[in-house]
Amino acid sequence: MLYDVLIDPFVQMVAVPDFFLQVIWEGFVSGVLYALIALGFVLIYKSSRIFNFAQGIMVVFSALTLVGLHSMGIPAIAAVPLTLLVMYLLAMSVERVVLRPLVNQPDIILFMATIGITLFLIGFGELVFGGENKVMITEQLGIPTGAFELEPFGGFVLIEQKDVTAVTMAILLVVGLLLFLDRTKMGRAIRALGDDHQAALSVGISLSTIWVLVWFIAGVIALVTGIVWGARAGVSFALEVIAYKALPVLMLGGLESVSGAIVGGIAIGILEKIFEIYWGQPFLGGNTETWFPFIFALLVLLFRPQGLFGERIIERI
Amino acid sequence: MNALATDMATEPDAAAETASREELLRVDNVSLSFGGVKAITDISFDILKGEIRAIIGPNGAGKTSMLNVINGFYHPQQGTITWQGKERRKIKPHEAVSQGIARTFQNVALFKGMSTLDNIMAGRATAMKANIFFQMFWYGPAMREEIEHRKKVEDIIDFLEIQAIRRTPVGKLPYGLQKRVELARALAMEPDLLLLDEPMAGMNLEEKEDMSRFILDVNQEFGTTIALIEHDMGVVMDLSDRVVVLDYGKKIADGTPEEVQGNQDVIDAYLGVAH
Amino acid sequence: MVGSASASPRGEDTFPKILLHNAKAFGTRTAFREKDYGIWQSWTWSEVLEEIRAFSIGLKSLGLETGDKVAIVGANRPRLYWSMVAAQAAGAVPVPVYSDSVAEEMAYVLGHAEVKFAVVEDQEQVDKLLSMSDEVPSLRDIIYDEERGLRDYDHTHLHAYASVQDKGRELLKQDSSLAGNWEQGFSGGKGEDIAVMLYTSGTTGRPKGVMLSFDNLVISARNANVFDHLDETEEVLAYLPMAWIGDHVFSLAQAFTAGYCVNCPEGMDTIDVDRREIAPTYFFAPPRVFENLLTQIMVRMEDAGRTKRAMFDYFMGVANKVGERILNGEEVGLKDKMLYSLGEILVYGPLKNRMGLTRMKVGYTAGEAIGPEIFQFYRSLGLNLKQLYGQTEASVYITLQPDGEIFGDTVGKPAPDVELKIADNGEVMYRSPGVFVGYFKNDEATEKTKTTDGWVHTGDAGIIAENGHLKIIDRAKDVGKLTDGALFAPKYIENKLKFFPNIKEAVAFGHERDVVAVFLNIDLTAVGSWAERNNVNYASYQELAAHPDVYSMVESHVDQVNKDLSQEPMMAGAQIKRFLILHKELDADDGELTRTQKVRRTFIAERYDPLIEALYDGSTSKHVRTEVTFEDGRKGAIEATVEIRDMTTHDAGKGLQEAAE
Amino acid sequence: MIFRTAGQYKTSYEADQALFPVKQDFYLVLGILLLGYVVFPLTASEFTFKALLVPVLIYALAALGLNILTGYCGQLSLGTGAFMGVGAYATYKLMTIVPEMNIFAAIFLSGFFSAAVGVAFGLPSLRIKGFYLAIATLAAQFFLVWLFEKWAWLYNYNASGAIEVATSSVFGITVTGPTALPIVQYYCVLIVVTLVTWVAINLTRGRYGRMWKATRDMDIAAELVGIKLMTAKLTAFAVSSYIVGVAGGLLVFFWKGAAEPNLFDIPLSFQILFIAIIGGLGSILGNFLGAILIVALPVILNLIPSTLGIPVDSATLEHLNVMIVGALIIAFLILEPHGLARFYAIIREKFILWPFPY
Repeated sequence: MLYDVLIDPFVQMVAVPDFFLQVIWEGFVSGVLYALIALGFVLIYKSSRIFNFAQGIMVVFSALTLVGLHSMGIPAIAAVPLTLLVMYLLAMSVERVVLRPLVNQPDIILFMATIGITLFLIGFGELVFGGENKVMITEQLGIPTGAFELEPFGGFVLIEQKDVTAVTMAILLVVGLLLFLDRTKMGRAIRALGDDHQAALSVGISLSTIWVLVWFIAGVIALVTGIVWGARAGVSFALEVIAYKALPVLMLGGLESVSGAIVGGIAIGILEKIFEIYWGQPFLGGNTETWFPFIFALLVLLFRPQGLFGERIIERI
Repeated sequence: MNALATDMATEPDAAAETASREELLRVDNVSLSFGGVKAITDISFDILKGEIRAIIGPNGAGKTSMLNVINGFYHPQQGTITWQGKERRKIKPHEAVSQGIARTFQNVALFKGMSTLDNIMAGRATAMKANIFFQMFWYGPAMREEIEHRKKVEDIIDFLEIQAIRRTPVGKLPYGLQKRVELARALAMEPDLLLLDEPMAGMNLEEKEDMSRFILDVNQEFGTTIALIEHDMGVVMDLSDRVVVLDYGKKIADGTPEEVQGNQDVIDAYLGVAH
Repeated sequence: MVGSASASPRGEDTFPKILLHNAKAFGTRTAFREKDYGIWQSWTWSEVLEEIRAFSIGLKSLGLETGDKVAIVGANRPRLYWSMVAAQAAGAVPVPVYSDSVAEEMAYVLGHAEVKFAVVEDQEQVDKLLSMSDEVPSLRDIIYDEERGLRDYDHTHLHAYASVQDKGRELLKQDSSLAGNWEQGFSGGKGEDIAVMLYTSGTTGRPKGVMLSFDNLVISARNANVFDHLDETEEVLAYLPMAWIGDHVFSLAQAFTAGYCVNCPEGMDTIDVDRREIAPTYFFAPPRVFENLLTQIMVRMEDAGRTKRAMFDYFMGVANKVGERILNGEEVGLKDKMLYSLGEILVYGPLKNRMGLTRMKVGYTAGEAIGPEIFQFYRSLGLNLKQLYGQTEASVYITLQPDGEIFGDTVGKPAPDVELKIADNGEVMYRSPGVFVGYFKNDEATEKTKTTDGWVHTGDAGIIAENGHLKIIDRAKDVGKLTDGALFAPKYIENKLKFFPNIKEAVAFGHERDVVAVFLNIDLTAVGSWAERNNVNYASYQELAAHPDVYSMVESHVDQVNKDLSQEPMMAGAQIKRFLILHKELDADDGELTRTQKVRRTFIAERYDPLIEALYDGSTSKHVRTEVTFEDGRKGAIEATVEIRDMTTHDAGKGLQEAAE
Repeated sequence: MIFRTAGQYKTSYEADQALFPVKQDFYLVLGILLLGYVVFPLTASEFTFKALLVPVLIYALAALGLNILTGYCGQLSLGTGAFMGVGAYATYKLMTIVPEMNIFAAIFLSGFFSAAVGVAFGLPSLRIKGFYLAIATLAAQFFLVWLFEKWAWLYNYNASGAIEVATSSVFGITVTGPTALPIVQYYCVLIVVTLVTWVAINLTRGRYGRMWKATRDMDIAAELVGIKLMTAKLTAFAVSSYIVGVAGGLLVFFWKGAAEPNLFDIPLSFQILFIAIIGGLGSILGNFLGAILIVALPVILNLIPSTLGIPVDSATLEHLNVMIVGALIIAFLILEPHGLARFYAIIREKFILWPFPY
């Protein structure tokens, strides 16, 4: 028994390396998406101290909007910018209706407000586009759907082209985002905001502009995530669940660390997949991805309370 | 009547009395650093039973860190602390409280959502033992305990003359009163050693006078030993029996207020800060 | 309510004896409460007996003997009240002293009274007393209640209250007959024995020690209890100085004779809360307390929302119209009655609740004149607030307003057993069981105040109105006569003028002159805001005071006063004939007012002599130059031409003839 | 105005620290109890019991449990639903193993199971704080629900994977199962809720309450006045989870009658959190006010179109409901971030100070 649990899975990993590679690749793809969502969280948290629970629903909402617009007869080429516009309007209204009146309230209140946004978006999305499952307009967007077949170690690994697209898009997005944060005045202001509100204000950009922008960026990230995840799993409110996966990523990587989100996301993606395949399914009846990342992050945090990337906190009084 | 008139409040001979006093706490060669930054370097001094001991020094001299070491909030990398004659192992702050060390804070650290009464009652936490099951039904020992401790707390309220704000949420109190409530909470722990971190910071003259009187009263009525950090030199000179002076984490002088006042290093340290 | 059949049998004539009676009759009723340590610590009558007995025996063991004087110094506390009775039980005489009086005055009082013991509140008082050991050579032992800060003092002649009591208890335990002996000790006490010595603060000269006998206090207290139907169910709040006769009678004499409960507040800064918690049924306060309460109400209502304020104003209007009549038991219309009941729910009830007067059965105010609006405000809320006129020398009660006979300008009818008369010079005189025994060690003053047949000079001038009510008009020595013989009471006229908000100060002249003339000061705030509303521009007080519109306004006020005066038989002859508005405000810096803002009549008369002359020589204006001191201490002078106006007097009312007789 | 406190003085600490030191509060509570125990049972319809009264009570109880942890001790938890599940499954198993057991005993016992699980998942709170802890509680949420699904023993290997409540009776009265009368179930729930609420009030106003609140307001200072943070936090987790577990047991046994694992999933956790926050963190009363609002709102929203005669299909209505609830939550947070309880407290204060504004 002990052998089955502690040794055998590793033996299998080595014995069937192509399958192991396949597992890692699939984990990596989900990990990239987790990282993307976590990035959305981090940006918003950094700039406004809001733990944005609505990030997950924004993924669903953006995908739903895109598909919905297309189903109304708008060509994909036009639907994407239109969806972006919707996300911008959303960012603006969130800033105006929710953030501004609630500024300086305790964290938990803002957190609750984002849950309120979540509910509102669920209701609104379903009302406008209907509650049934939809198919992502993968082809119309020009995303290739074939698969590459690799044969390493004399085995067989299947890599779907839309996954490659997903990873590519994610990487482009992240690189673009990093450049934006690093090179533009606005981006620097956002980063400064995390440390000190005054400093950011001294750059000469109003807080509300920053908030709108950050929420819009979160919206863009959501749309990208929505497209690629939707391409894999269809568009429904079940997608919201993947947003929860970003949470353990945040625990691991820290609420304010961009690199933490990326590394943490990929790590969690791969580890949960490995655990599911080699331990979850054989011993625990499967479907362990729902909780494994949380337990894993929890264990890590117990030994490193500051997370993987946080600095040691000196408590002062 | 003349019999009565002979100076009833005899001023004890301060010097003679300190000499005969027992040592309550001794700090030996303590050093503390945070990630390479030295906060305290090789400091030794003692606190005698029943005295008022001032710790002074310019900003950043390591005074608050010293108090934090004494009450177990920071753990020094080097050095030993001897408490009531026994060398002390590494302890947690709440253990320091049960050993008889209480303190107040430079920036008022009250429980903002609670009333004055509840804040002081919270100071009795270590002394309260009633079982949770009695608590649940507000019955028997739990109720008796609650009343017994309420009486003690009311004594303190009476002592510090804060009856009028008993039910006020502390967040609504003016700063001077918050400081007093904090002192009350510390007294509720019935400490042997009371650490006061700038008890008069930000107070006006009248509040300072009140606070000085309370500190002296605490010292005399309860015999509580007091170690205090204070910037107001007048207050320090008036209140304290002995003064230890820190600068850049090092001890530069130690003695009676008069001795310290005349010490060249001390004068330099303060002048050095001035510009 | 429990009846009061057993409350005041005439049998017990001293407080120690009454205490024994109460401990039997009301054993388990609460006698004293003190808000201390957050709750109302309570003592029943039998517990009070035990406390007093132990302390009294403890005092005796310290050497307290019959006839010794015991000073009582401190704020209202049960233990200090008990000390008085404990001293009485030991045959000694308590001397309560104003605890906040300056050391010099206190030293004089204690020295004059030859106190041997002192029971004090805390360290502060101990220190004060120790510092006067030279002036008070008789003082031997000090007993303190609050032990804080006194630990290191030499305790050969200093004792904690508790330790004295413990000693008493110890002795009681050792000797079972001691309790009996103790009771035996005061059973022979008589009503005419001196119960207490109270020093009157005395505006002039040294304080005088008023000796009051048990009869004085006990009989007066019983009479007052009967008069206002007070019994053992009453609650009073003891918060006024213990050395003041009023507190002594309300919180001790009446409490003992009626058996009601005395509540001591936690401190002066919690008094409002404490009053609300206890909600006294019998309440006394000097006018300033009622004034302050009213001001607080008004200030807070200013900050209330618009609708709430409108509601408040409306219902106060209703109360103003019918409240007093309802209180006096008069008939009012059904609509008003219903509106008033609604107001009771919405406004009056809550107001009384906030002030802690919800349960008040009877309230008194005295000491000085209370503004008629203020007085009426409380009465219109349904509070049975009344005025009384009293003195230390009378054991408080001289006149009282009986229920339902309330007139704002009178202080009521003679209290039970009190005889009243007006002397030729207008001075009020009385004779009653409460009349004091004499001033301690001051026979001369006693003879001056008290006639051989027991009449006492009050020093106040007054008149007895046709309904039998006494009206106080002035200090007797200030009352003068016009050349035609009419009574001239300057303060009375001045007060009438000052009740107008626009008039800040008034100085009336007329003694030994043919007519009455006055100087006026306008109230810069009140008139200033009037000016603002009416677009009257002004740069200074002087300018505003000289404004014709202001003159006309003030003239109408003066006319109103004249009308009022004409209605009063004895006053009709002293109507204001001429007035002027002074070109500067009377100021303490210039010596025109005392530091307590009282007018210095003679000084003003000298300083403004030219103006007085002008008032009486018929001229219509006068140019004057006056030296002033500015706020920064510089001196300067202001010049002005002051207008003088003539007034027409009103025909005297029907009572003129009687008054002239 | 109504609250006239004059003449209410306390001569002992017992009276001063009584449950309702102000008489009017006592009368008010008495009135509410009268309403709950007498008036409602006499007047309410079956629908009212099932759709309003019982849910309000159960949700309020769960929110009360959460409030002890989040509102009083300051530890944010997102796993309430799962802890309710623990209570429900524990009750179910107890009733399976000992069928003759009194259902109340089973529910109160099963609270200990959820308390134990709560403490286990509360252990991280000693090292991690704030949102990190909130995410950690999600670990419990997801893990436990997964467990409810996968561990067949828990649901007695039913083919459906759901637990179904058997009929049981107390003193000969059927209290659970399909044949139990709604009014009986209502009384059962009401009695449990009254009892637990009373206990919760006692705990929060005493030593533990102060420890929790001190930890919430300033944990460092709490530690420095001698409060053991471990004790404070873990007792809060234990008491909170106990109450939440009891609420879970009530939920299944006296209301739903059957439950699938996904009943205890994250939406339930959030619903309870809404109630606690809209009701007011750090308040007992707030849980009831919040529950009334959250339960009644959809019912009322459902009634509006039909009373107005506008034809709306049920799916649209459902979606509208969700949307409006979301918007209302935001609106409430903006209007009164401290919840309905604060709102009540302000009104009460106004009545005490009436006619003064302060």
